[in-house]
Amino acid sequence: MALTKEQIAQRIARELQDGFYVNLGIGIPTLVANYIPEGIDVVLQSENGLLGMGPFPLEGEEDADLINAGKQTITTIPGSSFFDSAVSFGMIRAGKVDLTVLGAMEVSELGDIANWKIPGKMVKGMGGAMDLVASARNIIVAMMHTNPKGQSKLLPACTLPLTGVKCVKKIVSDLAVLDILPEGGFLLRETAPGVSVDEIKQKTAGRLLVADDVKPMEF
Amino acid sequence: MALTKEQIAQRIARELQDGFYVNLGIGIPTLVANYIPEGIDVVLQSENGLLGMGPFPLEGEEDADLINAGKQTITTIPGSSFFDSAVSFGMIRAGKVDLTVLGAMEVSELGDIANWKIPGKMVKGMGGAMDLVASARNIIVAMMHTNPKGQSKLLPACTLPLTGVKCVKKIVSDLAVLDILPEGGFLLRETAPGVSVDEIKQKTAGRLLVADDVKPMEF
Amino acid sequence: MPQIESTMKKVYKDATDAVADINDGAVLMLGGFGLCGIPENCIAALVAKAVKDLTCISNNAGVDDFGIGLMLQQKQVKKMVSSYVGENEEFERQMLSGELEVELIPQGTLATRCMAAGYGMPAIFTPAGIGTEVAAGKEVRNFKGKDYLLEEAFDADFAIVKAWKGDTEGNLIYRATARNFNPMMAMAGKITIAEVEELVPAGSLDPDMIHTPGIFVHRIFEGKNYEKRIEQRTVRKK
Amino acid sequence: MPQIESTMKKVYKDATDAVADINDGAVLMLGGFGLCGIPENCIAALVAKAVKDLTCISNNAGVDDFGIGLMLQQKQVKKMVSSYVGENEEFERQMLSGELEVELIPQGTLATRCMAAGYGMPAIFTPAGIGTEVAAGKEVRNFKGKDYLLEEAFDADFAIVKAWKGDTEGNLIYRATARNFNPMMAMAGKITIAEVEELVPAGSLDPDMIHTPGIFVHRIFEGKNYEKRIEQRTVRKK
Repeated sequence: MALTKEQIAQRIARELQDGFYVNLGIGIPTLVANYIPEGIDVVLQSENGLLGMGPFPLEGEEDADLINAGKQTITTIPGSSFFDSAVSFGMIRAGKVDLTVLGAMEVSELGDIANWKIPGKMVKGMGGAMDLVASARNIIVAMMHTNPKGQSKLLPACTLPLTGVKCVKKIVSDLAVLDILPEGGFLLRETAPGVSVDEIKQKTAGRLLVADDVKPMEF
Repeated sequence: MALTKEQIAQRIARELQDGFYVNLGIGIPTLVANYIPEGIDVVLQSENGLLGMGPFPLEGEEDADLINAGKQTITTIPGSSFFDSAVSFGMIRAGKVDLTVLGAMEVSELGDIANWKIPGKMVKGMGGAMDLVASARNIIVAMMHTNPKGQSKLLPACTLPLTGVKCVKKIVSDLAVLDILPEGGFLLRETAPGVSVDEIKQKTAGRLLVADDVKPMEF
Repeated sequence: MPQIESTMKKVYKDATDAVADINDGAVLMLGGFGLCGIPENCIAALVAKAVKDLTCISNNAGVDDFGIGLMLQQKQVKKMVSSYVGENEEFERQMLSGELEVELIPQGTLATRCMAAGYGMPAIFTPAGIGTEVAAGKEVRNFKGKDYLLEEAFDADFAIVKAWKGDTEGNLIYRATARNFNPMMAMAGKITIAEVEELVPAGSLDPDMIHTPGIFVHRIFEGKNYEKRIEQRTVRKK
Repeated sequence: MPQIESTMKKVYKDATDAVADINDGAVLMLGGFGLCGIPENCIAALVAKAVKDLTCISNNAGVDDFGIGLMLQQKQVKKMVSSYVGENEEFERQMLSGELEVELIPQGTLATRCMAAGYGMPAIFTPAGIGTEVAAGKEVRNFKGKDYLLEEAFDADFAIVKAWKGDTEGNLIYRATARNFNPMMAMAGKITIAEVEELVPAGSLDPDMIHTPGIFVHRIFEGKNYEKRIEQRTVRKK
């Protein structure tokens, strides 16, 4: 059975390592913060100028000066720091952020990603996504394996305007966990509970390889 | 009679305008701070990271963390700010400093300046001088007109390794105030008390023009 | 050295006074991220002044009835240079009709092109946008095996920023994530106008804790009636 | 989102502990301007460790018996990259004898090449040195009528900085002009070691007032016995 968005977030949270600085994009990636494993300390970076993002504020304690990159009211934690947008993208560009999690419309078997623009639709802008994908040392994409029409979003090459090239290292979709190989290709490592390798093969348009030790996802 | 170093500083101080941000180099330029005219407010920039440099501290009140670019203990004034060296040279490079005063070994009639290196002698380094001369909007050089052997230091072209090219706008020497013309040449504007135009002509190796309204210096 | 008491003449009465010489066709930088840390007073004054054909460099374009959205409603903006322009119907209408020119720039590139201007650097290199349509027509250069785009510093006539506290010398302190683009823009403006929630005498702020040194700020005034609207009010229960 | 209590494992016992893996041939950045804001404890530990063939990127080279001068006395430095190396006889002797390689760089270029590394920018443009021997062999590029040199970001193995206060997350606050090169170097190190006069628990420092966010700092310890020697004691009479 395909994962829920919450479950995708939960599975991604297992990739967190103690001491990681992590940037979580809008949407499913934001949910990852809800599943940080016991004993793992991570610091969340918000690219609008905060390290050490805390939970949403209690009702009545919202602070208009304190928001995240999704413009939501948030809080700080002990050890937080504020800085300007240039420093924020400086730390991103210099590879100081250990892990970036973001959503995608399409990912190619080379690790290209498209997630900002659909021709013919109102374009809202790339925000910080292009900076993040161009510089992050480690990018995990959280996405649905197929679009609502059932067409694969894991492609030989992206059809939509790109956000970045050869940058995605791992995908956690509602059906599978896949690595993207340095030489290209989706390597199937884990299947969602009750989802067969065959189903994933069928729903992956790009070149799919199956790991020798492919196994069901654990949470 | 040739000016003393104090008098050179005093004459340069008359170039200060209200609201100026000023960087004063080591040596004679530092003395300019002693002669800031009544009613003129300037803010002194020290390139090691301070705007609003105050006087030397009272005895016993020295602070090892608070020095100027000459490594002297100093103080702050109300409105001072500290910043890092990158911001400091950022404001210099972006032309935010209104006036830079520095010493020179040689200046050419094109406005080139040499003040950091004598071949064959121990080279201590250029410090911030190259950054300052390359970026300052307005540079006044405080210098002796001749070297101890009586040879002119205002030359057709510098003989020493350059600090910067086509940057000096004005010279206040012990003998004269001279502008450097955009097309090249020293334009004599003021003579030191008791110093003749002829003496200045004789002691200026570079092309010298005499202003129609050349006059004795005022202090 | 004598005691130097500087009293720079930077303090303006209000926003109307501070933006008085911003004329049609000006290129403006406007601080803020979303509606957080935006110069509310100056935007209101620019709307009242009805200045037109503005180019606005700002990470976002406000919402329909707040922030830069207020200037869009009055059709004062010729061109927006932003990274994200989501929540604004009038913006969308003007863009689709061709009334409004829009240049979308990666957020880090936007920040760094402001920074470059403030630091007197004519251009910077960034990998953001390599291999995408953002790279079209731009110089690509490889350093140590990685490709970078050459991106030029912005050149704005006025930078308009919002700070929390400021002093009469123009020193600024920002609060929380309302800092965002304000410090780089403050450094980058040929003329920088700062509105602050609290204007204090020189000497009131700790020199170690100043985010923007006064040399970068040409005009400062104490703003009033800050609405500080929240775009996405998200809370948790006790 | 749950409350996240981060307790990063960055706190080291002392300088000896923090520099334990700095080996012969390492490229170091060392903060400070003159003797102001230098990492005294780490320098002492490097002298005790007798590590050799170091490349030191530091604005100055200390004096004969303090600062980097102590490492020079022990002939631990292969190359100095500095803007000004005045007050040091042993330095002069080693340089003239050819034992010590010296690269002199304009101070702003030095600062900005550190900054570039911290911001992930491979190179920057600066007009400093145009038309001088500093420009030899370097690319010159004209932007809007002005010439600039292309200068590459530094690439240091370790950045060693000194701050006033720091917390267990690695956040740093500097004091007065002891800030100088420390913040850029802290951002630039592949491994950044910070010594602080006072180490406090995370949460003790105001998040608005942090000069170096902890993400840039890998190791931190509370230094001891700071001498803070004054190079030019200048005073005025009451």
